[in-house]
Amino acid sequence: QSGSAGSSGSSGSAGKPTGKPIKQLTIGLPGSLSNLYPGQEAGILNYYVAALVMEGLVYVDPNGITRPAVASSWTRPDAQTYVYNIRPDAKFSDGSPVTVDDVLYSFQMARDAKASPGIASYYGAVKTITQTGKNQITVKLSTPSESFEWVPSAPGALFIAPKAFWQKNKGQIGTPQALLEGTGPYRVTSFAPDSHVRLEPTGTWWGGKPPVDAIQINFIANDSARYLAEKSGAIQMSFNVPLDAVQQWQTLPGNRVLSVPDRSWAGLIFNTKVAPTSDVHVRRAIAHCIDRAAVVKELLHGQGQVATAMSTPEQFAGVYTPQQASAKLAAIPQLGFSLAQAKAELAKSSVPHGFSTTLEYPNTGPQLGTAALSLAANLKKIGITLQVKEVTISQWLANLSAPKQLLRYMWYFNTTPDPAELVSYLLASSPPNLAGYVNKQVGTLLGQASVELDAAKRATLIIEAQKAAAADLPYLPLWWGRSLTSFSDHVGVKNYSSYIFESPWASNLYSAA
Amino acid sequence: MTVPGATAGRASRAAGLYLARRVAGTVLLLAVMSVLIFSLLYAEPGDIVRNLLGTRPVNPQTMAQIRAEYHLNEPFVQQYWTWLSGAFTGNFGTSVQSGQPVAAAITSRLGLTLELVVLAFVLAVVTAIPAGVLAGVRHGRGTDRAVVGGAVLFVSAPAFALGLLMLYLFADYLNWFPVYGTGSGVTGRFDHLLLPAATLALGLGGFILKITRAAVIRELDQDYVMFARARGLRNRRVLTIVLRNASVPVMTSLGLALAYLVGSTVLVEQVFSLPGLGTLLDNAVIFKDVPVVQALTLLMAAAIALSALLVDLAYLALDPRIRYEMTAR
Amino acid sequence: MTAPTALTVTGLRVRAPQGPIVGGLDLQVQVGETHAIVGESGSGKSVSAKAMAGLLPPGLTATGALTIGTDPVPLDGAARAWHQVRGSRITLLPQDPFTSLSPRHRCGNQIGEPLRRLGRSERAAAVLAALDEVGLPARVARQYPFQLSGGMRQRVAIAAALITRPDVLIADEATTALDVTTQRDVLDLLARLQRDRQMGLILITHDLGVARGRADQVTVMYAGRTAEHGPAATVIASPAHPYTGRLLDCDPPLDVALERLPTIPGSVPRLALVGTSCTFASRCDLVTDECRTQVPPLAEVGPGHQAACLRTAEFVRDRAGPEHAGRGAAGATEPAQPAGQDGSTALLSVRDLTKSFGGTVALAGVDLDVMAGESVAVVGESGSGKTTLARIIVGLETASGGTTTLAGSARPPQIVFQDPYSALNPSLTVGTSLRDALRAGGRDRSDTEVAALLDMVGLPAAYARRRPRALSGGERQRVAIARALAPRPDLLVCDEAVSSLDVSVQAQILNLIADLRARLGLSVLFISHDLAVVRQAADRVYVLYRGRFVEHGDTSGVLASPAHEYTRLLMASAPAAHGPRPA
Amino acid sequence: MTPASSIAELEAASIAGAFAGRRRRLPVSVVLSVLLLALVAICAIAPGLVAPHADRQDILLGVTGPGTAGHLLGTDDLGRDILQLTLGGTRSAVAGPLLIALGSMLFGLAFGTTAGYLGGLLDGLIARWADLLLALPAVLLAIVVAGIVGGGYGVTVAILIVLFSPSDIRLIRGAVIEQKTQPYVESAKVLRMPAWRIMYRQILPNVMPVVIANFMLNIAYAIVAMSSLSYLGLGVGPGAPDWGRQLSDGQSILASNPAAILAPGILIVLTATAINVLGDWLFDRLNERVAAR
Ligand SMILES: Nc1ncnc2c1ncn2[C@@H]1O[C@H](COP(=O)(O)OP(=O)(O)OP(=O)(O)O)[C@@H](O)[C@H]1O
Ligand SMILES: Nc1ncnc2c1ncn2[C@@H]1O[C@H](COP(=O)(O)OP(=O)(O)OP(=O)(O)O)[C@@H](O)[C@H]1O
Ligand SMILES: [Mg+2]
Ligand SMILES: [Mg+2]
Repeated sequence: QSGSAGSSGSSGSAGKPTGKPIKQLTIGLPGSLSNLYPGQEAGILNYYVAALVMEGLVYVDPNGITRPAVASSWTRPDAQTYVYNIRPDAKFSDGSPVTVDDVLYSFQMARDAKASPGIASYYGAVKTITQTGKNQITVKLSTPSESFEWVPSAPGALFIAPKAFWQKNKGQIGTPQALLEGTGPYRVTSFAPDSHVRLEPTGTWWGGKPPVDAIQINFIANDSARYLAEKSGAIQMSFNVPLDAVQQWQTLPGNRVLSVPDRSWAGLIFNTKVAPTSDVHVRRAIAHCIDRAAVVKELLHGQGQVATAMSTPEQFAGVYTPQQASAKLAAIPQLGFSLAQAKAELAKSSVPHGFSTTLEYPNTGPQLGTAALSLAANLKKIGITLQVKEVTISQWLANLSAPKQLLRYMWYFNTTPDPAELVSYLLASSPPNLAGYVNKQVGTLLGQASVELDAAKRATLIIEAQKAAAADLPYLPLWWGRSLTSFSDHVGVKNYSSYIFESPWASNLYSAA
Repeated sequence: MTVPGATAGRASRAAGLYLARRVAGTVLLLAVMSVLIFSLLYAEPGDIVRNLLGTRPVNPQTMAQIRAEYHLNEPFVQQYWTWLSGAFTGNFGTSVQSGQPVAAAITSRLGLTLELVVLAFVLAVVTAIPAGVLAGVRHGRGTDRAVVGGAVLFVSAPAFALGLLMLYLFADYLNWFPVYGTGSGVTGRFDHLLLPAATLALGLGGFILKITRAAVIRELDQDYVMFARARGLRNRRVLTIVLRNASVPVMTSLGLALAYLVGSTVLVEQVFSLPGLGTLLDNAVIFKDVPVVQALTLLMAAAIALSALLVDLAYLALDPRIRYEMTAR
Repeated sequence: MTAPTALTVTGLRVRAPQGPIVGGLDLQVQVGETHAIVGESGSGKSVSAKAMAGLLPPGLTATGALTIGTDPVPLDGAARAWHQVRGSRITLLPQDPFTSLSPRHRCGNQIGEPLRRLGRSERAAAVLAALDEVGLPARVARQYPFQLSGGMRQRVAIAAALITRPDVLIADEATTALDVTTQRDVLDLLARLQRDRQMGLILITHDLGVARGRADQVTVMYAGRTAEHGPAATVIASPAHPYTGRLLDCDPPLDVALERLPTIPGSVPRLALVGTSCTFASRCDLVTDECRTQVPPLAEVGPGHQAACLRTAEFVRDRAGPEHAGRGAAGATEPAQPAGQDGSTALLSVRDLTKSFGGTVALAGVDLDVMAGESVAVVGESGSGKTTLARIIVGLETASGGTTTLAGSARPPQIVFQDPYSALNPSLTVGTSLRDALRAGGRDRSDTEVAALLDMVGLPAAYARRRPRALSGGERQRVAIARALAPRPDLLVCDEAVSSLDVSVQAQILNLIADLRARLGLSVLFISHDLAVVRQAADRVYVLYRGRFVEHGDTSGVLASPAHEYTRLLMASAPAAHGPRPA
Repeated sequence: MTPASSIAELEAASIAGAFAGRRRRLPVSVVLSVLLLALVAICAIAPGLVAPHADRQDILLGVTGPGTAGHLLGTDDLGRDILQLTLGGTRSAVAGPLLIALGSMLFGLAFGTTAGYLGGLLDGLIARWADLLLALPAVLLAIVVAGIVGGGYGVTVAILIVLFSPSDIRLIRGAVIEQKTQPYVESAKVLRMPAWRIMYRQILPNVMPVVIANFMLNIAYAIVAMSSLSYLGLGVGPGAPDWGRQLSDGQSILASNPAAILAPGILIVLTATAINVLGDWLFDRLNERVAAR
């Protein structure tokens, strides 16, 4: 399994760099954006666009390492304190310099649930944010939180804009009436919701001039149309190539599809509070019924990795390489595909003759649906009737936090490089987690991890916590996903990795021939 | 049998009364619909807060703040009232998903959908009515069968399937049209909208054609046609007389056309990735974006009601009997 | 006749895919002459007329030779050829003024339509002249057909038909849909125009009275063939074909009430099923084997008088004999007054009945009595309120004012309507319809009761299994009467119950009603616009005019010496097959 | 009035067989439609017979193109045989539309008949209600409602019944009003038959031809509407064999197996066309019959 950046199954590779800038890059985006500000609409694609225009104090480099952005440097004097120095040469796209006031106000806006409903909850642990020097800001937390490191970044939850701009366009940021304003390499020159965004370089970015002169991002909701557009050469790059169409895209001449782990996790949530899934044998029986390797190979067309845990291998950046992380995570006990064992487990359970239940999946994740159907086909053989139901994303989300069902899907995109991001969400018992699972030992390990400053020790604690929980099987990890991006052979890309689109990624592109 | 010669004043008063009644009916219809949609959205699972936050862990304070922002903790009647009083002052609220004022979100997409629908309508009318007349005149012969066969086929094909076929055939295989986008400038726009409009027009044209043909056949069977021919009128003159009489049922079908177009445009905009009202509605429904869904359905229903009204007015112009009956009342 | 020929047709045959419809029609119309084609429904009159104008519906084909003036016109000619002929040489005026004009065009435009070549003002002038010619005011040009009465519409149609100045006009039952008085006006108009323009007029009618009063020549058609042809007066005074004779006999006289009307048993066959035989063979008293094996040729029986009958001689002899000559005298006796009519017990009494529909007053206060066992008629022109009165009496309409009282013990009255085709439920068998009626009347609904009802109206019990579709108009009307009799009513209201039947069938039904009255002591309220029918069917008559009774009394008395002007007008308008020909 | 009793014509009707005048050969299109619909009916009634393995999946097989051994039309991404899946999908593709047409017909019969016959306030209410529903964009509303409620086969069918019913109500109401003034109905009234008997025994059989023809056309429209909603993910649940579902699922594997989308697509169009052809023909025939009497 390749965990690192790289292309997979591509039919060709980009030509040699020409050294010239790319005049115009037209990109096809699936689905559509109705607002460009991730604080309002927090979709993964919104982040991709915003990453070119706005920045936080820090950013995540292609290797997953946190680096200074609008901040020139930052320190963490203790577990509950972060200190940032603002870069003196940082300028907004209109040429005005970034002031501490702007940053503080941007923080304030990010924490405001009305202005930024999509991201405000990241600031739950923050006690104060104050100016502590001419160009210095200090954040104090109420509890130690390792994961705060990524919060003041653009892929996280801070988008720095001029204070005047915030005040002028309160609640409207990101709409066509109030396009984004930031310190990034590009500014938005036009935006029509559901149609397109056009970006042009600002010339004021501290990182220099980016290699692409104009970026036109078109929203092409229909996958067939997007495919035909790529085929006709109307677009040169395309995000999120649909998994089941990957072969089709790969065989397009003059085109290549690059695949990279996207730090997403798909898994099943067992309701441990309600019978019969409160019975571990039932959970184990179900786990034995899914052939995860086959699902990844056939249903995901190999574009994924069988998940052995909740942390994705890419989130141990700086401690382990993804390969090392995969190996460590593989040590967590797993239940293999075996209908015989499944039958045996079920026989030991309170419902030896099976039962019936439903599993909902969001209409935006068809691969979840096919995997569920495959699971259902196997469950049927041991006497469990699983009805697979497709629901709208909003209904799925609603049912996710209001559990009635025995079995639910979780489909989570980690936004930070923190290995504990999903683990603490799913395993911490306060507030109650989605499985209703309580385990003291797991709680203790997670508690230690949250105050551990040493990254390596922390990583070990997080893996230990998952090991401890694995025996009880409150969640069944299915796969770690990959995202596929299609590039014309005239567009080259450097440093291609899991994190690339969360930084000002256009600076990694080059013109190829 | 003689009908009183209606004076102009009486006629216009009757027409005014009629219009007032129709408008009142339409307003009532819209009110009922808004309550219906609002209560549906209210009652169904799916939570705006959740939609905004995605799968991330929810912080209770944030949740409460957002709920308050969108008046979600108020009782149904109050929520509806908030919406209604806003709507009366022309404020349809802001989209939950985009934060954009609903009016702006709609107006920015209205143009495209309007162009698409109008183009489709024109295409359908200019092809289907002559074809329907031709089939009616050639009733029972080869031409008739071929034309009707085509119409039935188009009526039977779901718009999205037709759209996909068109996309692969004309945009990809033959490379005559662009595969996506909205184009700029008049010709660019036309180039981009022709394929989706044609998709819509085929299905719609099928309906119009069938009705035109039936109307023409029925009229051709009337005594007055025989009498006109008996007086030596040429076929073309006879046909113009027939067409005037056949126009009433055809008008009815055109009135229903908008309802058809509004429904199908949702599908066709999806297939051709057009950022029109259909796409907006589909997204808003999925996202449970109440203000947008409300405003859009009402807008579309109002448009349809308006077209029904126009059709009724057209009846008055086309059918003297209805005109006199109305003023006689 | 030395006048030039306007139209000649010889050997006209029309075929449908299923077989022949018209089997050889010969016709010669002189300039300035009126030629009537008479025949019962389905005899092929309309089809022949359409064939002569090149207007046959698709599927029908015509053969034969047609000459208009001196120019031969190919009957199966192309559409283009006909365009030279239609309008300018020959025009067909259809029957129903309610459908023959386009409902959504102004009358002026419709009339002027063939004059497209003329300028606007010239055309307008021509239209006004045409309207004036048919006696309509100029404003009609700006009106729509629905704003006009039936008579006015037919005048508009005539104006439209004649604006191209055709040499020959075929009027296919052009007055049948109109009221008697209007009918006379329109016929007068046609006669005047024909005289003025010296055109040939072919008058198609099923009414021998019209033929007698209006035509110079008459052709009697039967089942698609010519039965008899000759000068109108001759044919009607001394018919040479048994069918013509029987048809004349069936037509009820206006001056006397016959005890029993003569009828022709059986019904008209389809030409396709007749084969080589006389079409009338199945219904003829004089039929011989010879009649059944050959098609009788048209043979000269007098000057310009031909008949297609092998037995003409016998027929003419019989008719001249004493047996037939007594027809008028024998019938002159008034029908015996049925029992129970002593003038004391009013079964139904209507007092000061009024009815208005919105603004229109249909009934403006009428008083009417029907004694037990009596037959009372209400006559009046179209729109006078006859139907409204009938509907109120049977409870289909509620009166605006006044009372209708039924004698204490009487069962609710029942009604028989005009159109036999819609009178019966087309999806139920006759038996089922009758059973439903018996059940509704609270009576035993056994098969024997149904059979008894059918028997009462002279139909075999086997008809119970038939659907209305398989019955003739006369038979349907019989079933309708049987159904009305199911709850044993004391009063039967007949709203124009015989008006849409052919004379021969009409006679059968009138006889049936008379029989039922005698057998059941039934009272009948007879609504009609046909005075001759009233003469036969009613003891007393009320004359309704604009919602009021203007006259009433014994039928014989009222008709012999009408007191009211309107009654006199009605009498004068009635086209009579018998009696003196109007000037 | 003309003496309408064309006895000869009637005789022809009884002697030479009913509709002798119209005994044409069946149009080829109608014959083909009937044959196709018969096949569709077999597939719908006995899916187990024609497609016993419609839901057998073999994910290890993956998508294969047409002509693979044992899979004439190839497989979909779950390794299901497209031919079997398509045949097996017939039932849900036609059962829903059938239910919709039937449901809206029943609505029409219940409300249209009473409204038309009884008239008055009830008629006013029902007619306005039908007008109200008719003024709504049906497909759009179905999308909104099904989208909000969450789709599902039953829900979609129910919504479409409600949205289809006003046109049936109006049609039947109109036909009943037309029949109501017919002498045979008035005779029944004069005979003092109860209203329900008049409505359902006397009038109904005579409006049935129009109703049945309209029922056919409704099925065709419903097939198209259902598949459109399925395309938006609002129809039948995932995994179940269904043409509309196959169309939306099959789009993504178009390149690897075009049959996955072509087979159900063609069947939808063909079935709807066949029903339309049959419905149109029936409509003409029944109208002719009505005109002929
Ligand atoms: N288009 C047609 N196809 C087949 N048969 C037809 C057609 N038109 C008329 N007929 C038949 O031709 C015969 C003569 O019809 P026609 O209309 O000429 O009768 P008519 O004498 O005018 O009767 P009426 O007095 O009722 O008008 C009838 O039996 C009729 O059924
Ligand atoms: N349902 C109705 N609504 C409005 N006006 C009506 C209605 N029925 C009859 N009338 C009007 O009432 C008057 C009398 O009509 P009615 O039918 O009683 O006449 P009639 O003597 O039977 O005529 P006809 O000989 O033509 O049958 C007419 O002016 C008619 O237009
Ligand atoms: Mg005729
Ligand atoms: Mg009347």
